[in-house]
Amino acid sequence: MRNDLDRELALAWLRTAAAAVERQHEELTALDAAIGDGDHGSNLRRGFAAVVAAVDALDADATPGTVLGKAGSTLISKVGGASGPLYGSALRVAGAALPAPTADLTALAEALRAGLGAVQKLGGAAVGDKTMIDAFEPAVAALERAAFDGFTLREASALAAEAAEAGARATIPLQARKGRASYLGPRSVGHQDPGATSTALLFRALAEAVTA
Amino acid sequence: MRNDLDRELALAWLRTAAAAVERQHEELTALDAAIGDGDHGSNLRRGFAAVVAAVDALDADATPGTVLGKAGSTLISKVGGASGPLYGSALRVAGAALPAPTADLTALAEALRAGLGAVQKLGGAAVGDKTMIDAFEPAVAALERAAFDGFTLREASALAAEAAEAGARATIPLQARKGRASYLGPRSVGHQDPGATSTALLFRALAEAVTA
Amino acid sequence: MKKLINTPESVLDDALAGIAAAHPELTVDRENRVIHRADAPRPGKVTLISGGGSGHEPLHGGFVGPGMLDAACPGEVFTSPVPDQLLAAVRATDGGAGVVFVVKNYTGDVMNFSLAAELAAEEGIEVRTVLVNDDVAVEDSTFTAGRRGTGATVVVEKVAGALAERGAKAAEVASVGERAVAASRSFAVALTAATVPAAGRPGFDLPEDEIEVGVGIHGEPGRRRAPLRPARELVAEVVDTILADHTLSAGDEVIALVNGLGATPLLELYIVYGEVAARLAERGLTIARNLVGNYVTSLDMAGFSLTLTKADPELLELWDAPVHTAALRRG
Amino acid sequence: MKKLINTPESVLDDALAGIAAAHPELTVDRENRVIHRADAPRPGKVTLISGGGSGHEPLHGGFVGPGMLDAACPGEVFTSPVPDQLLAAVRATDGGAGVVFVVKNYTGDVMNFSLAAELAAEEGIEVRTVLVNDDVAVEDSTFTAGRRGTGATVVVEKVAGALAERGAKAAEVASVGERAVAASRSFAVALTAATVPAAGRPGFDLPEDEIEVGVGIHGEPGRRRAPLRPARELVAEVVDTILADHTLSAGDEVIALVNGLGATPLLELYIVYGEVAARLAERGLTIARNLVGNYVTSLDMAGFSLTLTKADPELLELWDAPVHTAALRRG
Ligand SMILES: Nc1ncnc2c1ncn2[C@@H]1O[C@H](COP(=O)(O)OP(=O)(O)O)[C@@H](O)[C@H]1O
Ligand SMILES: Nc1ncnc2c1ncn2[C@@H]1O[C@H](COP(=O)(O)OP(=O)(O)O)[C@@H](O)[C@H]1O
Ligand SMILES: [Mg+2]
Ligand SMILES: [Mg+2]
Ligand SMILES: [Mg+2]
Ligand SMILES: [Mg+2]
Repeated sequence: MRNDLDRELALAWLRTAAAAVERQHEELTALDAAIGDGDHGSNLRRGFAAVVAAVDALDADATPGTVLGKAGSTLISKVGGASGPLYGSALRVAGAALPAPTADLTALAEALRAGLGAVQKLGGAAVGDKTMIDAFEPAVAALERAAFDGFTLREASALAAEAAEAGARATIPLQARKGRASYLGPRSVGHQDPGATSTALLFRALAEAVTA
Repeated sequence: MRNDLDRELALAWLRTAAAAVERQHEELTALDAAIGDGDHGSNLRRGFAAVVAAVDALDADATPGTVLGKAGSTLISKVGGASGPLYGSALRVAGAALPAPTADLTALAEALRAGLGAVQKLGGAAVGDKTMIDAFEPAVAALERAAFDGFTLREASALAAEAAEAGARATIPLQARKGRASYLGPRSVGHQDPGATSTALLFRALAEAVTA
Repeated sequence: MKKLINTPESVLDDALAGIAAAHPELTVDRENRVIHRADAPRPGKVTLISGGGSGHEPLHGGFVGPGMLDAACPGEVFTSPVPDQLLAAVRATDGGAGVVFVVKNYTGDVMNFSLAAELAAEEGIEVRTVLVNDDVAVEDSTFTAGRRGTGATVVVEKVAGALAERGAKAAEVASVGERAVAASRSFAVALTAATVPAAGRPGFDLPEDEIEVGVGIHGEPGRRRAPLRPARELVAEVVDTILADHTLSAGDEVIALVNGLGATPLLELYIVYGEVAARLAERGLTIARNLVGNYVTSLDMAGFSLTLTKADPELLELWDAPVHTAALRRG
Repeated sequence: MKKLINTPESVLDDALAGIAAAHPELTVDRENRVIHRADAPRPGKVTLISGGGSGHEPLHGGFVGPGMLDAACPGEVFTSPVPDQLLAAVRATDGGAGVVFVVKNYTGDVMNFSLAAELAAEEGIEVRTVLVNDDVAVEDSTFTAGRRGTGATVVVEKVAGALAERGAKAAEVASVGERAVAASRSFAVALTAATVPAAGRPGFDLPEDEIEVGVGIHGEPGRRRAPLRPARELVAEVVDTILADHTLSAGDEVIALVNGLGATPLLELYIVYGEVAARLAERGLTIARNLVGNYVTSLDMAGFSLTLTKADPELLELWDAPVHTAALRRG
């Protein structure tokens, strides 16, 4: 088990994420059908299949940042919709912040904070708007706290996954203010946001990859 | 109770028929939906509503032939489809054969035989083709037999109605060879022909009008 | 039943009101239920008239205009027009050069148009009739009412209309129409049933995984029920069924019409067209011209029909001729 | 799910194959998923490009051609196109006079088009964007992603395309597009839900006697559920909702688009149009131009949308200008 993010862990994270998306795309699509347009699962499925192919083709000396950056640009060019540019930019910006062959927990948390910043800049959403931000923000905050408290990457990523999952669940009672769900007004209440759900899935994939 | 067809009985027949169509149009349409195009009930409903209005507007000295003829031309100009020209021509030709103020059973049977002939000429169908002919022919034959045997109009029209109803039921096992139902080939078997069913309804209306 | 209507009884009148409002370039005689060119009658021009039950829009009203029909007579839903209506159309558009009726082969249509032709003859107007019977799903035998008229009607109205526009004689117009009929075959597949407004429920029940093969355009079930399959396989069956009945050989050119039955999205029709093109290419046939869209519909039925017309230089030239109607415009 | 498709994954590629086969007058770059005019690039002409998720056909591919779009980029079903795809369209059609994007206002579309504009800028190509947001069902506030772009897109593409065809400058083309947006409002009602192929089931359940009022074009439910009513009453609500948000007064002229959402027969759309015309006449408004048909669809959704664009002489003149595309032709 590793305590740093290296190329291998970055690859394992993306592969684990792709497998989880493949397993759960129908569930994500069903969530999106309820308050969006019913494509979130297929969007991410198409995207992560392309991501796995793209990062597999990278050189053996790629940095974790290169791997994540490649994943990001692949998502941007393959997914479309809202989630493609958002997740794509997040990973691209996070990747750009990880130039070294390995990154410790603090560096990872910083990079993901930068990625979250890219999502916020592009989409203009804040916590509570019922978007992926509602899972992303608490997950990054959990990583930062864990780094500050000296936790291991394993502990930190597990805490981040839990925080993301709690954040996703917490979108249920919210009324959406961004994205398609906002068109529904009060009718968006009572449904879990698909993007927040997939964000939780991505942080859970990180925790699993770290443990594996 | 009358033993001759006069203007009043002709009017009563058409009004009784119109009321029966109004009551049973959904059933006729359902039969037509099964093996045709689902409009037979609404076709006749529209047609007989117009017939009642048209014959009501006739002069008080109209002959029964004028009444039936007017009903026939009204059906032709209001119904469309197969049943409009067929029923319309039948009544027009039958009407033309009834120039006198009253007609006895023999004259009525002859007029309806002529009307049946018009249907056969226009549509080219024979008994057993699963059309209105399968009810029309036995009904006319029953009238003719009854006239020959010296029955009353009341008895004769009841026999004709029964014969028409039996003829309509007998279309169930047949495979259609004319009209839309023929498109279904063997799949037309097992359904009662809508036109034969409405023919039975028209002869039942005659029997009821005679009795009333 | 879910429909954008006022009442089942007023469907045709309400639609005619909308057509009249939407198309100032047409004259809509709502009383007689005739849609005709505003510039009718055109002296010396053969008059091309068609009509049939409503529920097949844009057929026939959408094809009234320069280069195609002079008049269309819409009947009640799935019910042929009545003779009076057709006679009113003849009177409104007859330019003294003769009248040609385009009639889809259904018992009711044939009878009503022929009664109308008799009435016109009594007024001294000679009417010729082109009978369209392109649907290979129906066996053309004494055991049926003959083949139904379906998608080929558009081809017939287009080429006959183009020839009439050029001042051809009535016999020539009728004859090119008959040639188009003889050169055309169609076949249709339904994914769902149609609901006639007055009936209020679908004409047949179809399970989620089944289709009707060989349907007509009046909501009647087809020749048989079959499992739903990928577009490629469905198209293969449709193409092969048509070709088995067509006098087409490798190297021939066709006009291909992939027609939606009313509730099928254009996205799917293009998928179907792609498969049709691929299958015909395998058979060595070239699609010289095509139409993809809703042209001869069956109310809210989902599904498609394919019409293949064997092309020749004259038919292609008439097909390409200018036309200005609500549903077909070029030139 | 009953659809004429091969697999849910191949819907877009298979449809593009069909579009390529059906329209030799267009170039279909199946690799990059770009449909563009075969005569592109046209030096000196401003390039008008649009795109969006598939499932809205004929939008946008059906509007590519002289007088309208230079290129269209179809995304996956209900998913905006990706920046690379849009950049490929820019590269294929840029004639050196500037590029104008027509973008329907959805978060995904806005982001992908703006990323593409950045990429184009890096290549020295300046891109202007016209954002279409005509749907009054959505409150235009900070509590939403803003109004959706729906039926008005056709109007914007038509008038901007006509102006671009005449050699206007990019700023002028974008500005007339923006004017058309500002002059347009739309509202839609759904009778049934749409089924996204990859999802396999309808986006929402709707009882036989209920409709969704204020839907968009992506299968999402509307603002509220309501009982099904006669067309006249539904249209009254739709017209009144639009007028309440529109700067129209008695005597004004409008362009009216009665648009089918995919599974609604033309017969019903004409009934709706007749009611729209009557309602607007009551309000003293004149319909100067109209379209009735399937233009901006939502897969197999039954229902309609109404778009009213306040007309002025310039917009009408551009509306009437010649256009030669698969879905709109005149002149
Ligand atoms: N402005 C935004 N900021 C952050 N996240 C957003 C924004 N808009 C949408 N999202 C996220 O994107 C998700 C939808 O993604 P997806 O379905 O793939 O795209 P689309 O909405 O274009 O169909 C939403 O559930 C939400 O979490
Ligand atoms: N050639 C024919 N001869 C006699 N009756 C016929 C013929 N064709 C059809 N019919 C009768 O017409 C009936 C259908 O009438 P209708 O539904 O009103 O007309 P359409 O078939 O045009 O919709 C059939 O049930 C049949 O009894
Ligand atoms: Mg979505
Ligand atoms: Mg019928
Ligand atoms: Mg009928
Ligand atoms: Mg989407």
